[in-house]
Amino acid sequence: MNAHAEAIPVEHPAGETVLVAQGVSKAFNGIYALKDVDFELRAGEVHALLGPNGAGKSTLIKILDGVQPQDEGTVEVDGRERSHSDIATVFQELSLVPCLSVAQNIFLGNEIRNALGLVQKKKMNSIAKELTDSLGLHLPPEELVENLSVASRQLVEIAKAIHRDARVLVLDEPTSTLTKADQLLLFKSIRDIQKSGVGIIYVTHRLTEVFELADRVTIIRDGRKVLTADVADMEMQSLVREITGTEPDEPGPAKEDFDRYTHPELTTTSSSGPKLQVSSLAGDRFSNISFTASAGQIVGIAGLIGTGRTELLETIGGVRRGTAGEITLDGRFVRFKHPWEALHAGVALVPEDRHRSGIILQHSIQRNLTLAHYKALRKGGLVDNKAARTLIHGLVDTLQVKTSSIDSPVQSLSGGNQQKVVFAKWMQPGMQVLLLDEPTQGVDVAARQEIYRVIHRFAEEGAAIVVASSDFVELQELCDEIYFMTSTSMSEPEKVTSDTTDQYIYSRLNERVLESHERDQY
Amino acid sequence: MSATNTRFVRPLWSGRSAGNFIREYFVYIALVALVAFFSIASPVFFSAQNFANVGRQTAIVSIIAVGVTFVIVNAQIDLSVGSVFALCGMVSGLALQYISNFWLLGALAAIAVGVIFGFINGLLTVKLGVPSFLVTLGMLGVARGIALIITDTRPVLIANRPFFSIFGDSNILGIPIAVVWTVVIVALGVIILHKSVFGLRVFATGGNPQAARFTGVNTQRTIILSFVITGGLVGLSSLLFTGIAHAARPDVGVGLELDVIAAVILGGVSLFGGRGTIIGALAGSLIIGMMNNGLVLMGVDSSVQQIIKGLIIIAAVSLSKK
Amino acid sequence: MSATNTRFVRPLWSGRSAGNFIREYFVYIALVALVAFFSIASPVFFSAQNFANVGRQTAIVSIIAVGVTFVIVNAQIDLSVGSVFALCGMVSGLALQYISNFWLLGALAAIAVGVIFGFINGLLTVKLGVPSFLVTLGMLGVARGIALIITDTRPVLIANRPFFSIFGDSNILGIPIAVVWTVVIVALGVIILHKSVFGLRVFATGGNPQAARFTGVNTQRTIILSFVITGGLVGLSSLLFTGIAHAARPDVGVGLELDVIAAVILGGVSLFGGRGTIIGALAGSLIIGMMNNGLVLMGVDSSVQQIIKGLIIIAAVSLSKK
Amino acid sequence: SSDASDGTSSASDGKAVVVDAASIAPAGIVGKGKNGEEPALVDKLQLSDADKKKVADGKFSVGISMNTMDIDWSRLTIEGIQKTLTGLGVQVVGVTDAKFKVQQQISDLENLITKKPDAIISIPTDDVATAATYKKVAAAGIKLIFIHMPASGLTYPADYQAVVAPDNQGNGEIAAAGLSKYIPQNGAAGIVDYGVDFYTTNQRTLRVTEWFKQNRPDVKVKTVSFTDTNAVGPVAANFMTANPDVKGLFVIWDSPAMQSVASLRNAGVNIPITTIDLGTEVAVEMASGGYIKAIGAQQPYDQGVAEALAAANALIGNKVPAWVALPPVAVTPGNLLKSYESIFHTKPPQEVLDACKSSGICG
Ligand SMILES: Nc1ncnc2c1ncn2[C@@H]1O[C@H](COP(=O)(O)OP(=O)(O)OP(=O)(O)O)[C@@H](O)[C@H]1O
Ligand SMILES: Nc1ncnc2c1ncn2[C@@H]1O[C@H](COP(=O)(O)OP(=O)(O)OP(=O)(O)O)[C@@H](O)[C@H]1O
Ligand SMILES: [Mg+2]
Ligand SMILES: [Mg+2]
Repeated sequence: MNAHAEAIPVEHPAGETVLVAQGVSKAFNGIYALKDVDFELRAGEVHALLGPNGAGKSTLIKILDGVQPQDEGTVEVDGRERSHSDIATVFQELSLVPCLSVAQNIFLGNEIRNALGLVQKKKMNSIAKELTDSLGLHLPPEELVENLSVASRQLVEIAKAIHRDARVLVLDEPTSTLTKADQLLLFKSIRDIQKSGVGIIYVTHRLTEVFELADRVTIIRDGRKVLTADVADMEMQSLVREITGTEPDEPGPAKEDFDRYTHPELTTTSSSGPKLQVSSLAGDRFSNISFTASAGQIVGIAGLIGTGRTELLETIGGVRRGTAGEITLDGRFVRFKHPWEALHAGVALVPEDRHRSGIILQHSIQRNLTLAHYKALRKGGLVDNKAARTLIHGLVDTLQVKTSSIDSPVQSLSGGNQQKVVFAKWMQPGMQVLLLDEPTQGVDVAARQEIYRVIHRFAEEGAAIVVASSDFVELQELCDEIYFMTSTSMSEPEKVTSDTTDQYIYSRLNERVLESHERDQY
Repeated sequence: MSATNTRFVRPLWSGRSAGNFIREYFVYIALVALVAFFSIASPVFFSAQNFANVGRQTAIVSIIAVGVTFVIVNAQIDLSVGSVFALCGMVSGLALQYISNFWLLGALAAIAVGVIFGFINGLLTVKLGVPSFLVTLGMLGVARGIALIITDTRPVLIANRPFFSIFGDSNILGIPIAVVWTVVIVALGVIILHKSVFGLRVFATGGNPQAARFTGVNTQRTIILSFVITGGLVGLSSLLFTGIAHAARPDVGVGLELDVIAAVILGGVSLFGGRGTIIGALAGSLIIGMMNNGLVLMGVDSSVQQIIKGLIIIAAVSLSKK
Repeated sequence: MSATNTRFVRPLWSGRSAGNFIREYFVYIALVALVAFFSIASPVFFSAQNFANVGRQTAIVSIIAVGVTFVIVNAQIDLSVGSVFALCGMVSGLALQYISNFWLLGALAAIAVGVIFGFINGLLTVKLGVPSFLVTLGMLGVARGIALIITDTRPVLIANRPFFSIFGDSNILGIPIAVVWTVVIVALGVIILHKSVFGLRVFATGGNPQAARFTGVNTQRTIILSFVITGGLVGLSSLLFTGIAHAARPDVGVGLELDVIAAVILGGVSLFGGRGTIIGALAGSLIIGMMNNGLVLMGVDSSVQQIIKGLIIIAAVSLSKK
Repeated sequence: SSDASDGTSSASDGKAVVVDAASIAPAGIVGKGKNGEEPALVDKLQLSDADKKKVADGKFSVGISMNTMDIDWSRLTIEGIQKTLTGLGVQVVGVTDAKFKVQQQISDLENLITKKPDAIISIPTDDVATAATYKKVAAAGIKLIFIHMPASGLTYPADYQAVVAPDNQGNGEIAAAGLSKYIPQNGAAGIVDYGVDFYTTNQRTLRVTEWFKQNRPDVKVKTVSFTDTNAVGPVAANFMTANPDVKGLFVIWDSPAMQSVASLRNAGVNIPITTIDLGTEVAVEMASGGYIKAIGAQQPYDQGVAEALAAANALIGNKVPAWVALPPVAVTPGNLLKSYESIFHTKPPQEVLDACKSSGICG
């Protein structure tokens, strides 16, 4: 509630210990997710909690918050047992109520009520508006959360936690789908809160953020604490080494199985023109968009939140209907009315919102992947179970999905591992075009490299790849060319070089937004 | 400010939220259309007396629908209302007969039985983590069995004027008392579900139980309370029945649960929880009651009535899309 | 249509998936426990003849339950099965009476009617985007009304030996033909739901329709087909009824939908879609059939039976949670 | 057997009419058996002392399959059967309740056969669709006694040994004649009928309409039917709204009649009603001078006794008449208390007595 207020008296001197967790252990089905972890948080510090996917970060956070009981160990805040109101958390798996409004979500469990127990709607709305505005989220507070994009939901979630005004603020990968612009606003809010003496735990896989924001860092790996150190004493190289547990250049495990699966069938259509061509396309939230992607090319699309990158990819992939413009695939006009038509033509979409569109949470890894890979696995109308298990074990190994079994429900996986499963669905032969919307959100550094390798491999086989990512570092690392998108225009492509840094992309986007505003005005 | 407008999204395909809004709207249109149609088709339909009939005939379903709306918005279901309805009536009648023929005792007995069964339904659902479909299906059998056994299937006669006046056949300003009760309960339902903190938590629990819990909502209490509300309203409506029948019967209310659920769903409440309105449920109940009334007034054969009612239900909801 | 996709997260730590496994397991334990109990309680229970009775008596519910499992795993529901059951029988009987008394004609007529109604249910559900609860509730009325009208509520007599042998009262190796049909349908159901690509799509559609679409599943076709399967099986089971009754009646099957849904849910199939097994549904059906049989053999009073059945349902599912 | 003009004089005001039971009761049995049998009376079933000994020595057991157990009628029938059989040393091994569902009754009968009783007494939920199963009863060598009607296609005495039934048509006649007294010349009467084809109810309605045709051709008879036995009240009330010219109702049996009373009273419509079957609720309504004016009553207890005797006879190989009919009882306020006692074989409950006392119309 105080994030936006200016003069907050400092209640707790910085440096004093607020939260202490000792000997925390937690096992799921007999397998340790956390083993004897100690953790300590000081007032006024931003404490980065890092580790590979499935290390136990989110589990630790849920235990600190109290929503999940630990098997062993203690958690204390200010020297006494922590209560629910001590800690405000933004969980990794968004936990908003879709059918409630932004304001109702922000105030859930904390409603402003009158003497009769009735909700003070107006008051709540106006406070909610102030809060979301301060985070750069310009939304009517009465908007239902189910209508929001992932990024907007993430911001609402952050607003909700900030509003709780607790002793400890925990942010579990708050920026996984935010762009640089939102990230900067978020960091500003975090620093305000920091000043008021609140201790902040911050989880991220975007390691550059650690150096921008954090004071100290704790790394856990395989459920055990590896180290706690001042960020000032660390540098990128050593951070990566501690997280992965290997030297950065060490080669990953062999990927032969998977390569053999995709390789023989990939049909490189030897067309001279671009594989995918989009001309003057318009649809929900965007218009006048043109770009091309040739076989073997990885094309990036950069944009700010709300420019319609997701809608653009969804329109190409047959999820939404376009209202104007043309799409050609290998020179032939296509207009997919359903995703299955697109897939039939070899156009696959890796969606941004994994819980809604990417996976079926309560189903096993095997069931999720078999559904996508059925073409290779069916015998008659039936599924060849043995072949399925072999294939899926291969996929899971390739992407280093951390799980005890491929029969585990996807919801028991850590967030990053869930994302790997989403990606694994489309690691299959016959793909002509891959539309990737935030393909590595929440994925750790090592696995991210593996995903990049697979993407490159698809490109080598002749597929055209389109990547929309709010992680501008990723665009630079992965893409051959970048387009800058606003909701009403697309730039000419720019070749990616070592100068195409995230800072550069961010400023180019701001320029374009200003330009288009000026155009609008005249 | 310009950014504000560009940031909304239409959900994919279904137009879910917009559609939902229109759906609620169309239930009311369907209601008005039915009134118009029957007014033309039958000369006696559009009269104060007949509307009083419709109000009386729908009171029981409407009142229970208010409670069941809470339950369904919570993503739960209650199949036991018909049986508990019978049991409430029986216990109330027996209390009046054997303990004291004071109307308030009968009223409290019925409501207490309803509340107890609601509490048991809710408690078993949340504590055993069992689907409420099965819990309440089980309680359906239990309540009916008890209702039949306590008097060995005999009805219990009630002779209590004040009781009849309060729950049965009197009028207030020309409005049947059953309609007055309906209005009071619907108004309370609207306030509690749509204006109170508890109501917000019902929606949260039905919309995303995990998020609600993470945020400190006691979802178990929310669910139990919703069943208790339903139970209490079942008790109340059993009084409206015994108030006009002047007797309690152990075999009444068979299939009542389906009428109520149909009304609630027709009113736009989602079986999957998290969305719906009390007023919609009332409209759903009125549509069904109106059909029952109007088709008889038109002299339609009872088999044909079933077909027409089926078609109207389908038409009413299908119009709601686009 | 389901709203599950708007529910981002299902409770994690309620151990839903593990619990679900144990739940399915417990249905079988409950079944075995019931057999043991009744064998002790009634001397005639544990006999080939009585098991044949139970098999015959549960055949209709079991077979329809196979279809309804598809529908419910799809996160849909079908309330029309009881009425369509009556209509299939009537049309089949009339076809035999008025067109040709050839058994296959009667069989095809029944199955065709079922398939048509299933198709309409499915089509309206997906094309109008209307909750299947209401569509099938509407069709419940429509089918019943037609069944009652075509003969002005009179039963239709059937006299066709081959028909009776194939669907009614013959035995194969001492096993009643109805049981043989049940086994065949359950086996086919298991293969289609649990081994085929179509089955995978059914689970996906019910588990998260939006994710299923993104993965290239034609969810509309999946839903329609599931209703069609159910319709066909309703037609088949109507033959099993007319095969032993030697007549078709327009008022049979009232409330059958609830029996079937209860069996399916008791068998561990989630009303919210995405999980369940055919064998579980069969076990659920057998538990209910076994209770009906065993309690009668024990000579338990019918009111008391209802209480006991209710308690057994609650006990069976509550044991499933540790 | 009834004087129409007698009832028309003061018909529009229900209270002024006093219906004498004798004037509406038919002389003897009106209907015939389902297969055209002539009625036999209960005396034909009496057992000699030697017979009784044979029965006791046989250590017989009997199963009972009912269509419903939720109404007074079934309770009384069972009571009559059970008391009589127990007195004869016959054991009742099970009473099943089909809840009006054919499928359920088929299962019930199969389950009863498993218990191998010597005889089964049963009322078919439906005379057609259960027939094949009743044949199985016969095939299992179990004696079969029907209540109300035999299942279709079964033969007497090979498949079944007796039918004990009320005179449904006679009951219908009582209800019609009683109602007629309240319908003015050229007025209209209403029938609230069960909308499903069912032998027993068909017989009643058939006779009611016939009776009006024969004896009161001036009366216009209008019909409304219901299929949901639990939602009759609104149907009756709505019917009266649409047909205000109707001056009296015949409702097919007592429970729908009481549902109609409740709804009509609530809607402020006061109209005479006649019905069939004497239950406690209709008794109180009648006793208090309410809507119910005349009832054609069965004698379920005595029927039960007769069924038990028929079974006993069949068990020891005595031939029982194909159709034993019990005469209907015309119940009006004037003979209510007496009738109640003779039908229920107990004193009328306090509610009935209280109602009589305050209204002062009971004889
Ligand atoms: N409910 C659960 N049931 C079973 N296993 C679980 C459950 N929750 C977490 N786990 C397991 O615990 C381990 C730690 O998961 P956690 O979510 O804490 O990882 P994380 O460090 O947050 O990873 P990520 O960076 O991918 O978010 C994982 O192996 C995960 O599969
Ligand atoms: N202003 C907005 N607020 C909330 N959601 C939006 C907004 N604009 C678009 N969306 C939705 O957010 C999702 C992403 O589309 P958006 O227009 O934000 O494109 P994007 O550039 O991919 O942004 P993001 O970074 O949020 O994915 C889509 O589902 C879209 O419908
Ligand atoms: Mg995590
Ligand atoms: Mg996006």
